[in-house]
Amino acid sequence: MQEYFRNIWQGLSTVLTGMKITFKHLFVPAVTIQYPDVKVPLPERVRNRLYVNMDDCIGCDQCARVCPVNCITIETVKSVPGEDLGKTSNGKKKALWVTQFEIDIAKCCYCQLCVFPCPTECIYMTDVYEFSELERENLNFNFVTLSKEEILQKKENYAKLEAEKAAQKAAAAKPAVANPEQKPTDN
Amino acid sequence: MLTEFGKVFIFFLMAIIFVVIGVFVASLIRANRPTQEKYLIYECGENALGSPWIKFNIRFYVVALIFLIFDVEIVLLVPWAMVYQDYGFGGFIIGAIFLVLLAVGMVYEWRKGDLEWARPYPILPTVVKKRVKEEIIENKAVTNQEIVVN
Amino acid sequence: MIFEFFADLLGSQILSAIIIAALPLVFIILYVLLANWLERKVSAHMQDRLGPMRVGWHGWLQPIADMIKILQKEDIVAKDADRKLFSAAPVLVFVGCYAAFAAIPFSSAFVGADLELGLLYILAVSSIVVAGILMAGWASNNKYALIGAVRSAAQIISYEIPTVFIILCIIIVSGTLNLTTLSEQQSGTFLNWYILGGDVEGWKKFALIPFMFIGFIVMYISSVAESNRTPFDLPEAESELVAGYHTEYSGMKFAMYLFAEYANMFVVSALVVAMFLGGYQSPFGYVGDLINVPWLIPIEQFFWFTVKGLFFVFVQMWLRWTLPRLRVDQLMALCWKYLIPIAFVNLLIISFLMIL
Amino acid sequence: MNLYDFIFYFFAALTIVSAFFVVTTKNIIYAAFNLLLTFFGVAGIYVLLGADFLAIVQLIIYVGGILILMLFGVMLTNKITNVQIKTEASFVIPASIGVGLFAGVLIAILLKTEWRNSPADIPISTLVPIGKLLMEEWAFVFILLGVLLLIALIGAASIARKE
Amino acid sequence: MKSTQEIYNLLKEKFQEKVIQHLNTLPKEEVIEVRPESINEIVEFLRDDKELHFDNLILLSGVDDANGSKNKLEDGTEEITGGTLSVYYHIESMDLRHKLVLKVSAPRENPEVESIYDVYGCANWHEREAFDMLGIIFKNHPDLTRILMPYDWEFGYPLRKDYRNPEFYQGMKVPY
Amino acid sequence: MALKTEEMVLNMGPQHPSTHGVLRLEIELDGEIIINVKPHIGYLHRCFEKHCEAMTYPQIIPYVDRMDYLASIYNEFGYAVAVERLLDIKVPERVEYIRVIMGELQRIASHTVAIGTYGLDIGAFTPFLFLFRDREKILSLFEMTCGARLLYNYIWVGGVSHDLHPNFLRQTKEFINYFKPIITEINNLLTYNKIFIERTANVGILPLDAAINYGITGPNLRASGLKWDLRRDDPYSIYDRFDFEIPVGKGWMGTVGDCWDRYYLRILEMEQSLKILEQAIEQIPDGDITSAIPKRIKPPEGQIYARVENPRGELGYFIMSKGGLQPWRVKVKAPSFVNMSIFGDLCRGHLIADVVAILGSIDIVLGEVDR
Amino acid sequence: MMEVGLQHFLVVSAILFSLGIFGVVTRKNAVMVLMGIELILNAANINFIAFAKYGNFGFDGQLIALFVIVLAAAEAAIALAIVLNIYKNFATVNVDEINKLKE
Amino acid sequence: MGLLDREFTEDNIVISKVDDFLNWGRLSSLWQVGFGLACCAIEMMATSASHYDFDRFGVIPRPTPRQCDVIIISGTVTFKMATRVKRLYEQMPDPKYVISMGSCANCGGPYWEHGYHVLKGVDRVIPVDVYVPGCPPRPEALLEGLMKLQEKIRNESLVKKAIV
Ligand code: SF4
Ligand code: SF4
Ligand code: SF4
Repeated sequence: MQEYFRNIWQGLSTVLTGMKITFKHLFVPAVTIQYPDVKVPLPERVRNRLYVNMDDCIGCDQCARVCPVNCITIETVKSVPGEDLGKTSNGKKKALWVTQFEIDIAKCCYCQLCVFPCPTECIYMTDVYEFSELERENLNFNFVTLSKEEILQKKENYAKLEAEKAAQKAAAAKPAVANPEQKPTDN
Repeated sequence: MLTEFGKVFIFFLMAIIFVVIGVFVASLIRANRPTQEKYLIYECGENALGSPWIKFNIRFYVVALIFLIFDVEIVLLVPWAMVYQDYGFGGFIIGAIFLVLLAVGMVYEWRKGDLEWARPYPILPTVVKKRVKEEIIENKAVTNQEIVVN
Repeated sequence: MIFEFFADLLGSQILSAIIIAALPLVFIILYVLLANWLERKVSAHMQDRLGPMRVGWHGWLQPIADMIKILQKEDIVAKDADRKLFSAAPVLVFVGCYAAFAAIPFSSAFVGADLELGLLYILAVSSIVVAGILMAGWASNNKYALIGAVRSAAQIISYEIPTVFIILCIIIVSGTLNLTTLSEQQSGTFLNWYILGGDVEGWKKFALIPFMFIGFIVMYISSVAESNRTPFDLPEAESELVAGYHTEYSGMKFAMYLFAEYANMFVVSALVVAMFLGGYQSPFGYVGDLINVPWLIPIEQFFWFTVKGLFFVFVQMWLRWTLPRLRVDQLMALCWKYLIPIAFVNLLIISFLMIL
Repeated sequence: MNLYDFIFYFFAALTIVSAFFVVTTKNIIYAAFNLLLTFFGVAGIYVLLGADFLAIVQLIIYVGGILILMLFGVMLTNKITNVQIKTEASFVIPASIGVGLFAGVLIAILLKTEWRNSPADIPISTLVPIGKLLMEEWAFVFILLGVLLLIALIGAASIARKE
Repeated sequence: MKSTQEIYNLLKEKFQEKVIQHLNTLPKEEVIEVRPESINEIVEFLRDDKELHFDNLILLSGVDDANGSKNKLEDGTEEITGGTLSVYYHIESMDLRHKLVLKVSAPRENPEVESIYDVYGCANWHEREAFDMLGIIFKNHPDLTRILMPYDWEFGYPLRKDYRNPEFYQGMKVPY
Repeated sequence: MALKTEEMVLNMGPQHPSTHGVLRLEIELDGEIIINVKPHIGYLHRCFEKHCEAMTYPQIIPYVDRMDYLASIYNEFGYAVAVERLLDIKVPERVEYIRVIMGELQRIASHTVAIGTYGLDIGAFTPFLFLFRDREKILSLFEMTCGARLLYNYIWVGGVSHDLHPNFLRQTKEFINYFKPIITEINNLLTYNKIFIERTANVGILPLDAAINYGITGPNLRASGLKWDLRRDDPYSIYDRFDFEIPVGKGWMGTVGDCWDRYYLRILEMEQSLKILEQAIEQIPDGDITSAIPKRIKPPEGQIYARVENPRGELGYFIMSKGGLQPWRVKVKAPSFVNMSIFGDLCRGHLIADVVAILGSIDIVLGEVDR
Repeated sequence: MMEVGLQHFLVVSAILFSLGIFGVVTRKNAVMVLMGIELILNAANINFIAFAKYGNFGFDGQLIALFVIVLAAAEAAIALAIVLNIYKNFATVNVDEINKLKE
Repeated sequence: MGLLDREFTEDNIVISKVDDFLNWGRLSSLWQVGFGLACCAIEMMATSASHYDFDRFGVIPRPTPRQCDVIIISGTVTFKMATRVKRLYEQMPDPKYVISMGSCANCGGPYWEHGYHVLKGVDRVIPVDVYVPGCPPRPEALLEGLMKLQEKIRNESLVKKAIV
């Protein structure tokens, strides 16, 4: 019997306690961030869309190799002697034309692993997160600054150089040196 | 002269008309793109396992039964409640006898456990091949003390 | 009375009755839209959120947008479902809820049908809802729906008993079943409300207060249970039975359940208000009386009734967003082992008090 | 035809048609839901006869109680799992002939008889007179009904519970 | 607290040739290798012995040793024949605080290991997983079905080193 | 015995509001009583172990994150501990402290989700949102440190990727002070609510011997009454330096090892985590965080099993190396997987509604169950 | 058509009564038989009330109808309980089969 | 045949007004299937929680797909799950929309290469309307994706686009 009334009492009192709390919260200002109108400043280390500063990229392929997802595709062509590719901002000399630099953002897992090994710090994560798309193809970002013709031309240039070299080598009857830079793309 | 129940009748008609109109208007607008899977019974994305039309726990039946009897008694009590005060103590006694009879039935059901819903009878998980003898290990010793509920 | 007014105006009682019957419909629609919005806002603010914000000022257009969307939604009747009953069930459920509005006195001038047996009538039509719910569950041919429906039926009928006991208490004290009369008896200030013993004279009034209060609590709990709201919303408990008996319903038919649910919330609140809290009476007296403008009084009464009704609707929302839900056996135990005995004893005591 | 008649015919038709479906339909659930309509129609007829309390009692007890009980009963007792819940009927033809004859005779007698056809005045509230009757002339029956219901409750529950 | 060596000696004494060897040359973890068909007895002994009292199976992991002969197929993938699949059992005693690693190896073509689901409750799912991933068959297991992969996955055991992806599964393309 | 009702098989999931993700439960019912529950898992099997065999050691870390996505830091922590043991690396003091701070923050964050969703399962919506609101604060701490909200790739083998943000310690302290009253509020709102107690006490009782036999770990084991916490019993990192208590279930509202105990234990654990955090913040030294990060991770041939106390229990990594850049085999002892395996037994004889209560109380993360 | 009077109600009642009998006679399912019985009782009630109104018998007719309803409820409760019990024992609610099974 | 299934060949002011009206209704009341798959689901929950509050846009989770308008595929779709996802999508009443949230749902994400049990992109089984990149996408990103979807709905029309 005592149990019976205690149950009733406990039931009522705990319900009232709960109601008191929720009622109090009715007047606590909401914590909601009204997103499209208000945007909270993101901390500086925030990891969102990748960006590659192609001016600085030396095409060393480090980032692609370290990426666990393999979503970076880099293809480079050696420059022919006499071409000036400029320097990176930290003073390294560029020696390769980057003819393909694609990051399939749709695959990327935003792990930031590719950022650390880059010798020129040209690949980095930005705070852009609003880039949803209606088509998936649009999520494959291409960072190459060269135009299509230029790429073709660079390739031709290099092929010519190769041919010349090969001819020279054949002439010198030396064993051909494998091109270390020509990495097969893996997807 | 429209009686009050006539108005009620119109209320009923009104409600039916509202639903019918609502569904009808919607049928003018709504899309209708049938596919095969759409017309399967929803079961969390799985194929339905067996038919749902099964027989139910007898508790439901007993509840309905007790309810019915109570309902009837209450219906009989309504006229009593309207007039008993005119009959003084005697009126009260008649109703009280009736109520007590009701209470007797209630207590009987309670005692017999018909008011209990299907209660869980948990079967505790056990060790598959139990060790022969269970030792109390120091580490497992737990003191039992009440916590204070604030 | 509005009925006579329209009858005189139009010269036809039937037309007048139709208008009278249509007015609550308008009221329901407006109220459902408001309650829907309110529910979302109240829940949001209780949870430190904002709730709908993007359509209209603080999202007040949200329920309207919902309605427009629901109008466009496809209406799916599963292949294995029972077509006829599946379509009939929302009608029954809505009719059951709506018919109850007929007896609710919104103000002294506006009662749909001034039934002598108003209180019992509301109970009677709510049993149609039970049949409708069972029908919905059955016709859906879906396990969740069926279990939800059967549970719901068992729950509603169980909780009807304490409700009726408390109604009996009120009958004994007031001597009427007519909701309008009931409201009239509680006129004057809030001291005359039945929760404070009503207009009974002398010491009896004070003796009645605690029991009326208990009656009020029991009545409110069971009416919340009858409208299937948390903490008693197991028939549609999301976490186990998906959406209960309306799992398979989509589009407009689902909207009917939505309407019915909100309408039901108001009906039970109105019932509680009419029985215990003075019905449409103002707690303090009327401005109309003060400045001697008699036609203002019914409007004020309507205002008070709506405010009180909405307050209890709000309390239902408040409860919903505060409490966890009960399990089915506990729900039944609460009804049969707590509410019914309490209501029963309450009835005995009150009936005894009244003949003294 | 005035309104009263019209409503009467409406309810009469509702009652009879749905009752007809109750006894003829194969599907027991349909029968149950048709029964709902029958009860409803009968309640309407009660109202027309000025018995508003009884009409409401009809709704409360028949629709809210007995019908639900029957639905639960149906759900409990039928092997619904595999077969459609159909119930067969037997002796349909002899039964319909017999019942038809019976009904014909009954109705003929009814129509032939000169009934005293003057409606009594029914007060607005039927509840108080009924209550008065209950407390005066039928008080004993009232208590007896209490006992009966108690027995029904105990009996039904224990039968249902029995092994 | 007992070291693996001590336990090994105990076991060797009790189970004789059912215990194969004590591998303690590799760094980090010492392993006792036992016969696959008697693992359940040994584990049960380890659990019920008062001195040892290994009451908790931490982990049961199947490993593809890939120590058979490898032959290249035309499409560049490898196929392995012969060699063994192993199962590692990490068990510990929660009150005596010692751990032990057991190992059984079974031939790749017919990898049958005795089930220990009745000794440790959690072994049930672990064994199902090992079956699912590596195709190790646990004898006497009550319900040895796929657990992670779909029940109708019929393209082999994905964690084997020579697993090849199918082209389609139920009409859905599997490779990227 | 009442009328025998036919058995019905009810399906819960994979899309179901309360299965905490993509779990499918096949529930055999007798009326409303459960005869048997058969969990079907694997709807989120993401081939973690296969990926490990194809990745180098640092590349695995992002995948490790994605296992138990509610406690990513702890997954990394465990992995880092395992690989470090394999390589015999000693990490700098500061790194250890950072890891502990992060780990305990993560534990709180994870428990808030567990408690919140448990409230949701029982039907209380509001505590869930309150707790998510506070979890957001923890996430912003993480975001400030490493830039990600959920999957961090923060703890590396031999170190951590970034040093703490200068404001981090101050904000963490603020958070601790902020969070303490919240726990009381949640207790008043949910924990001591009569309905909640009725729903959870004496439900899903897990006796201690069965718990040990089934290898249950973490709060679930402790709720059954065994004081077993790897932070104490098999110390890793620097947990032996802190002073904290290990709460065990005492059957406060019902029987030892029921749902309420499991739930309440998480609340107590959050309090203890706050205590550890306070101490760690006091003690954290300055220093370098990158010195021990190896350039190339190529462990010798061998195998290791290392384990940590994840918010859900014992998270262990069995790493087998054959001397390459990639591990030969990585097998994870996922606490949720093990805890899940007793679920079917736990449910027997309960009502349908209790399935939800029990499932919520053992707090699984499907990403970890299926890996 | 003549004005609706007592006869109309009696005719409705008679038809309902016949239908009830038809149901009771033809149906095999015990629950259906019960439904038939309910129809019969309803028909009787209509009579009672109709006579109460047109026969000037006062309210006794209504009161008796009330009693009939009450008894019908009790009857339904008991009958369904028996049906359930039979079902438990014979696993059928078919009246004929039960007859057969009893032997 | 409902209005929505009809296609008008010519544009006029009435149709475009009706269009706007209906589109407005649809876009401001997108009810979502209460359904999460993996890590992204946690961010989805965070989006509906107090800080970001999906409800502001009228998005509320409904337990059954029968009453939903948008399904947010939040996380890795495995082969075992793919058929279920498809069925869930199918069981939603038209008009319905799909948001693919996170790398995994977009194209298999980090599991695209070795994931023998991961469906490489949910668009292989159901038509996706908006791809939200991220792993997991920030709640804001999901909101932005939702707004993009709303934009898309706003531009829907009953007028049959002339084939240019
Ligand atoms: S962030 Fe990670 S997944 Fe994305 S490109 Fe960089 S390394 Fe690859
Ligand atoms: S690591 Fe940096 S420099 Fe090298 S390829 Fe990548 S982006 Fe270019
Ligand atoms: S996209 Fe990333 S966060 Fe989302 S489910 Fe896939 S792995 Fe998890």
